[in-house]
Amino acid sequence: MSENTEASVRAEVRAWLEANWNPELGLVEWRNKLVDSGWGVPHWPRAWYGRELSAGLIPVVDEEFQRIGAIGVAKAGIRTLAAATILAHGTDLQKEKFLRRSLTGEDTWCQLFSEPGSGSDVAGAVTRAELRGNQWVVNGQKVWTTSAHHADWGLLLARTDWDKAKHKGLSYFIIDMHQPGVTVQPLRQMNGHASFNQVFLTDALVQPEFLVANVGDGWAVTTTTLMHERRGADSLRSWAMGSDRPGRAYDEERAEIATTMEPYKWYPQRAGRVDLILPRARETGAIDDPVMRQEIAKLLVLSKSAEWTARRARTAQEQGRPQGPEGSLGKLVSSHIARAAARLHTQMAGANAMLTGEDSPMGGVIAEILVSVPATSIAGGTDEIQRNIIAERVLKMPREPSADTTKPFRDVPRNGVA
Amino acid sequence: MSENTEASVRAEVRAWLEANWNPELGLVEWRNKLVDSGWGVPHWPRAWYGRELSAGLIPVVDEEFQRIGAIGVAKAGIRTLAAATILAHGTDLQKEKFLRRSLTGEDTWCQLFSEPGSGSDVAGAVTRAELRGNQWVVNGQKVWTTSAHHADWGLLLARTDWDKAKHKGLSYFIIDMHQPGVTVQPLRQMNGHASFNQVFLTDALVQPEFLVANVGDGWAVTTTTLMHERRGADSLRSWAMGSDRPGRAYDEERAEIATTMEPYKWYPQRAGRVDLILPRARETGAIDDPVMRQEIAKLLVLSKSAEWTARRARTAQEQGRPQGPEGSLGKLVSSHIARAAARLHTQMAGANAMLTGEDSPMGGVIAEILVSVPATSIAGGTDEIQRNIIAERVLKMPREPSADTTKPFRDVPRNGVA
Amino acid sequence: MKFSFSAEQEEFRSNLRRFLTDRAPTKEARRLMETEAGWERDGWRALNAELGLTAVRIPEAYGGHGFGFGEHCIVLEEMGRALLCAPYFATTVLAAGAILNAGTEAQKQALLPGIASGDTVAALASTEDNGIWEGAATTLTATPSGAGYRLTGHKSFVLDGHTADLIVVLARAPGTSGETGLSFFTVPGNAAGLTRRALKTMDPTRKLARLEFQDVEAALLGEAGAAAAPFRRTMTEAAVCLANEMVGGAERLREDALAYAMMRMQFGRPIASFQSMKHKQADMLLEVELAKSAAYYAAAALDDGDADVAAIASLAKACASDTYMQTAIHAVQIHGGIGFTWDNDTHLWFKRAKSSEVLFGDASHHRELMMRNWAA
Amino acid sequence: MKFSFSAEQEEFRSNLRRFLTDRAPTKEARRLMETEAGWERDGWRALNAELGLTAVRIPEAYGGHGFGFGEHCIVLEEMGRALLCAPYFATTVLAAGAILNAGTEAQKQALLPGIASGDTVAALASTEDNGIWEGAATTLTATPSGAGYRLTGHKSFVLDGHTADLIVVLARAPGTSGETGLSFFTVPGNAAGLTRRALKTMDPTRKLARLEFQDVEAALLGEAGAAAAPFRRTMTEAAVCLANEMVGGAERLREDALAYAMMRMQFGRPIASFQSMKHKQADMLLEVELAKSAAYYAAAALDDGDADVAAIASLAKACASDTYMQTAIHAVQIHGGIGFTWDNDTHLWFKRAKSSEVLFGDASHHRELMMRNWAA
Repeated sequence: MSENTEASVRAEVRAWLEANWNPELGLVEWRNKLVDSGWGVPHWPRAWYGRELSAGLIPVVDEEFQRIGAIGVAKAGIRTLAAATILAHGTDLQKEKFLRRSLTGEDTWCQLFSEPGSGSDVAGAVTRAELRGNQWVVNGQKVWTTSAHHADWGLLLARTDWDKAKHKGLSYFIIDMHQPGVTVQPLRQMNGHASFNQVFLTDALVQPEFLVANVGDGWAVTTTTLMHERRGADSLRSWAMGSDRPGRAYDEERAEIATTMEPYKWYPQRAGRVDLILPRARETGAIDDPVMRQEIAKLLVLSKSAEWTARRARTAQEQGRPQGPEGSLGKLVSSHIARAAARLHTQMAGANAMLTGEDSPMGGVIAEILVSVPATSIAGGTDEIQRNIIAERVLKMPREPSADTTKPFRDVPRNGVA
Repeated sequence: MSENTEASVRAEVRAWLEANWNPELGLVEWRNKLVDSGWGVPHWPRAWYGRELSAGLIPVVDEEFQRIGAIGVAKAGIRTLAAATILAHGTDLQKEKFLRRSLTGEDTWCQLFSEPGSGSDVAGAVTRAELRGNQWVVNGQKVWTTSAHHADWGLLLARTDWDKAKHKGLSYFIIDMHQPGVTVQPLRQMNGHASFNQVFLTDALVQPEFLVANVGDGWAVTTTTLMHERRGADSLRSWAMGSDRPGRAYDEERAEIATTMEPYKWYPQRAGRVDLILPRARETGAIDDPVMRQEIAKLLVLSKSAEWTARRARTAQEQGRPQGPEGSLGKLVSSHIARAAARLHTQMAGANAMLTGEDSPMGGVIAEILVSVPATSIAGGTDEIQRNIIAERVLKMPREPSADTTKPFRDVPRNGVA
Repeated sequence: MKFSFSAEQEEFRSNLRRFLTDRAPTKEARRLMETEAGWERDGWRALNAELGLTAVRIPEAYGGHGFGFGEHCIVLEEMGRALLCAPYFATTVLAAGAILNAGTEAQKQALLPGIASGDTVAALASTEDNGIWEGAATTLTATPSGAGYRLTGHKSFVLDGHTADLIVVLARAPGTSGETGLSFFTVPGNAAGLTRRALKTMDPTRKLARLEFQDVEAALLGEAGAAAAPFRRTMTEAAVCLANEMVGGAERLREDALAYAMMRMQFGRPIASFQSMKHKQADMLLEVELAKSAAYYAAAALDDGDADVAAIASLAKACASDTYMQTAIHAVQIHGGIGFTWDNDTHLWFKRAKSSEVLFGDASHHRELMMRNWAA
Repeated sequence: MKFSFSAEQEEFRSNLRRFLTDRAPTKEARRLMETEAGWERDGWRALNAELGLTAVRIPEAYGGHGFGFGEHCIVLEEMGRALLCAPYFATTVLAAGAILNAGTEAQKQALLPGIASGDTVAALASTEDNGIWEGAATTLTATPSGAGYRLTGHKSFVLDGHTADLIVVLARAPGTSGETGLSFFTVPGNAAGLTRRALKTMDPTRKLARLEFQDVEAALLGEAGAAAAPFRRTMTEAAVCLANEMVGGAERLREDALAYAMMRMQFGRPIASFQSMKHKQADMLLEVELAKSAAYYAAAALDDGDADVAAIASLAKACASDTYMQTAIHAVQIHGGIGFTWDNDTHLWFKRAKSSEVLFGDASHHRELMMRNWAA
């Protein structure tokens, strides 16, 4: 509400936290209090666990939580996207059923968008949902699904009308992952990890009340989820860090984070571990090689200027000024940084770059970098897609003539049925 | 003819040359003898100054000319393309009028294809030719025309039908450059040279008998010229070298070459002068700098492997085996080489790279490299066009959906009338 | 350290941009670059009378506005963007910088107001024929004579050295070597025994001169034998300021190339609709934005007195060198044949990119400097 | 020097390719790479029984076919293309190479026929934990004892060293240093005092071992103290042969990525119809063709006894290192998410590219070697 001031909000939340925060509470018990108080998601509507606080005042609340060390609502994993999407598009019944348990962390979620045939092209989904009797019957395959193996619910994008155009024939569902029609298989990657799953849907069932928005609105709802995912990507690091303080609530939060972060344990290597470049250079003596010094410097120029570019973007946002182009570039430059770092780690390792595991530098960390970095320029939108986005959205360059958005989707050439 | 053998041809041409070659003849006088003998263009039809000799035997003839030092027919400049095009598509009248004088070098030619609005896209020409009475009246502007200022005749591509599709509405003419309707202006480049001309055509006239092939066949004829141009590009160096022997014919040939080569005098700099890299590295001490050594080595790897790739292609051709992809790559790699060389020349020159002319290294040669190299990746088909060609012709990748080849040309969005 | 531009700074920038768009179109640059001087007093006076640009970073105590490098670099970025032909960099960054870093209070009082008002055009003569940008390479000698000194030797690559009213000279005491024995001196442009020759520059918008000193009378600037540190500081400031000038030019090239691609039709479509063009433009945007961030951050680091500023300055210059040149190469390529012609403006920035690339040391040089600070 | 393949060579290549397509599909590579040995005697025997590949470059006098590097490199290129899991490189290029370059007539008579027939699998143990590929870095010592010698020390990064029947070892006389005092020795794989351990390799199709020598009895190969030159020659040959193996793999990656792009549909069109994909494929073709030319030329240079061969070999290896890795990076990228999965074959070549990049020295190392030959 507009009459809120920074001072009034700070006083109010501080008072409430001092009265209620107790690290010895169970995590769910505490979060239920938090949800009831409205301080868990203060920017949310009052009707749904919030206080309609303006964005500018949220940092104040966060500061007070940090000051006292209070744990917030569950942010780890897909549940935040689920909550945000349901809040935006869900029915009261869906909000009733899912919002609180997502905020308390009792429910875990996964995202069922990507398919083998539609990687860059999410809207090209061919997973089929048909209304039989009063139930939706779903058949198809999804991939790149993180944590599907311990998700209770899935955010499902499926095609419900093949005569409509690509983006018009999609619908969005909440699907119960604990049912016979849903089979989850780990998907092994070239670096040996299996962070993702394939999900096979065979006559899987969805209750009609779990359709989100209307039939045919699937793409609009999906973009909401994806928008929150993009925003969240940056903050991933922040919520990935649990506190090391003692207390039951902290213990339970650490466990929650451990589970959620498990698939991501190689992500630092995926990014190239720029932090290891100078230490390794000193360790290997590369630091004294003029040629290597140049290569190291090139990488530092890239990573520092990227860091400062991100900071420019943040500062602009904080000052409420329109974000310039610098905001859209982070993903693309991170690919350059990761590749350059991998090249350097290889050169510094020399013959040891042929080894892995205990036989190799840093017990396999360097080796893991070399076989993980290729994911950076693919996951979450390939470099090519990023360049298209920058060209079209930032530089306003013309889109390519579309080959698939106008005609009925059943007539669109696609994998398998080209 | 097939009964010719290497031995018989060698004997015949040698005998004829020994009987007729005389360096004290006038160049034109000698070339007229040559044309009459059929040894000037032995692969041409007997009806037109040739001997219908098979391609495999041409090298034998060339060897004999070199052995005795005899001068061949005029090859310098556009005249070779003119002759080849007229031979392929011209009427007997046109062959009669132009072939001999092109071979003797009496007529000089220029190519009027490119226009300000159609650089990469030659078939997009908008120069207009209309039949008024029994004359073609031409209006429009051409650019990148080499040696137009001393050309007698021009090979002109003009649009004669605006209701036909892009490639169907073009016609090909031979235009007299010595007429009031033709104005030639030099086109200055960023390196200060003016190797090309702009040609303004204002109610310029073409006799109906100088239409090549039929109205609407312009594109087919143009591709013939361009094909010979591509082939000729490699041999440019060979005919650019005159002999240093004494004799009137040699003197006149040297003069002819000097005139024709004048616009090309900066071309060695355009290519980056890789030959100067090691000498300059020694001169500047860069040779002892490990960082520069790496950069120099990278360039040498590139230029050597490019040289060997070209040699692979030639060897394959000589052995009459189908040329592999290696044949189409020379132009593209030459851009990489030129850019890398320019970068190195800059680094080696240090502060001196800011200077030009007498004040700068090698009396301006290095400076000229730096401001000439950008032409390499543009002239004769940009790098982008080369990549399209390699992808579509060599790798057989699908063309992009065309935006301009099907509809009437007058409806095609184009510069000025977008 | 937080860095971004305040509303006031943004307004200053847009006023400046409007002014330069009116007063310094490339038509004007093309006219001035053909002159040996490369600039004209009248235009220079207008520049300072109306916007007081020469005064920006000079403290109020010496007749300036007392702004920081943040504002000074905005001016330089906009000048690099407009390709302004004026002795601004030589006067306000190099000469004024040396005076501020080395001069005594009295000398600042004496010399800076003239610069602030725009009456004095000044230059810094430090580099010699060897083209080395480090003080230790100085060979020009200063011999005490009476109250003052006499300079003998030469300087080269002196930015606007042939037209400056006041020249700050880096010289060494006879018999000294390395960074010891270095001192700054001031000499009037028309001093007896000083011969000035304009060098033929590849970038006609950036004039350089070679100066011959034959026993030239000179006044000591600052402390005798103590110029090494202030000179290094001045070079650090110069690297940051040049980096900002460069990103201004790079962004202009990028924007012009984009505008051209948007309107140029080939094969019945704007070439901006071809994916390879879109990706190239995206890459150009990325490179230019990174270089801008580095340049802005370095300017902020100077104002904040960041201990790391030397390394950050070299980072910014290295980044700007590679980016400006790469952007210029792309820009010519995107313009195609037109971009290689004299009448198209692209080559003006291409040549400025080339001269900026090596001025004060190229990217490899600054990467090595950076590593000396960070890898040690 | 003219170089290109004769009709016979082309036919040899296509027969070999057909054979390897049948016998060595990636399914087989995936099976063998999970084993510690990395290969199997039966498959190896078949390879040699049917095509006599181990005999290709061994002179007829020693039971071989007496072909040159031209043919040998065709075999290696095809094996690199097929990702064949076999101790072929270690046996025919390294061990046989060392024996041919250093061995006495009697030793060649004794050792080479077994290699030619495929009965003897051999390895060359030269590099040690320091990972330096130069003989001068050798620390393993050979002490005379009776008629023979005894070896003490270690070797590492030994290609197929844990499975070889015969091991050629580079060692030095006690108290010597640099390239003096180096000798080759032969040791049976099961020699007493020799401990062999398979190393965990990032590229599971290229097996390496670490060998511990505890007073191991060894026979001198060639002249005592004179191994420096033949070892250098062997490394030159190895660089050329590896470069050819690498371009085989690079071309396979390029072709597979192209085939995938042609059939993969996104946004209603094959991704091969997107211009950025077309340009990337064109660039990949260019790079691979250049690397092939360098590799082929280097093989021809070996056969021609070109005086420049060391520099040319380093050029070819440097070119292949950069190209193979770059092609592998593009290939994964083109396959998108699929390309990052274990079940897709791309990563098998990606890892081979990575191990090949540094085996015998990376691109910078070989560029420097090249310059030592050419810049001197």
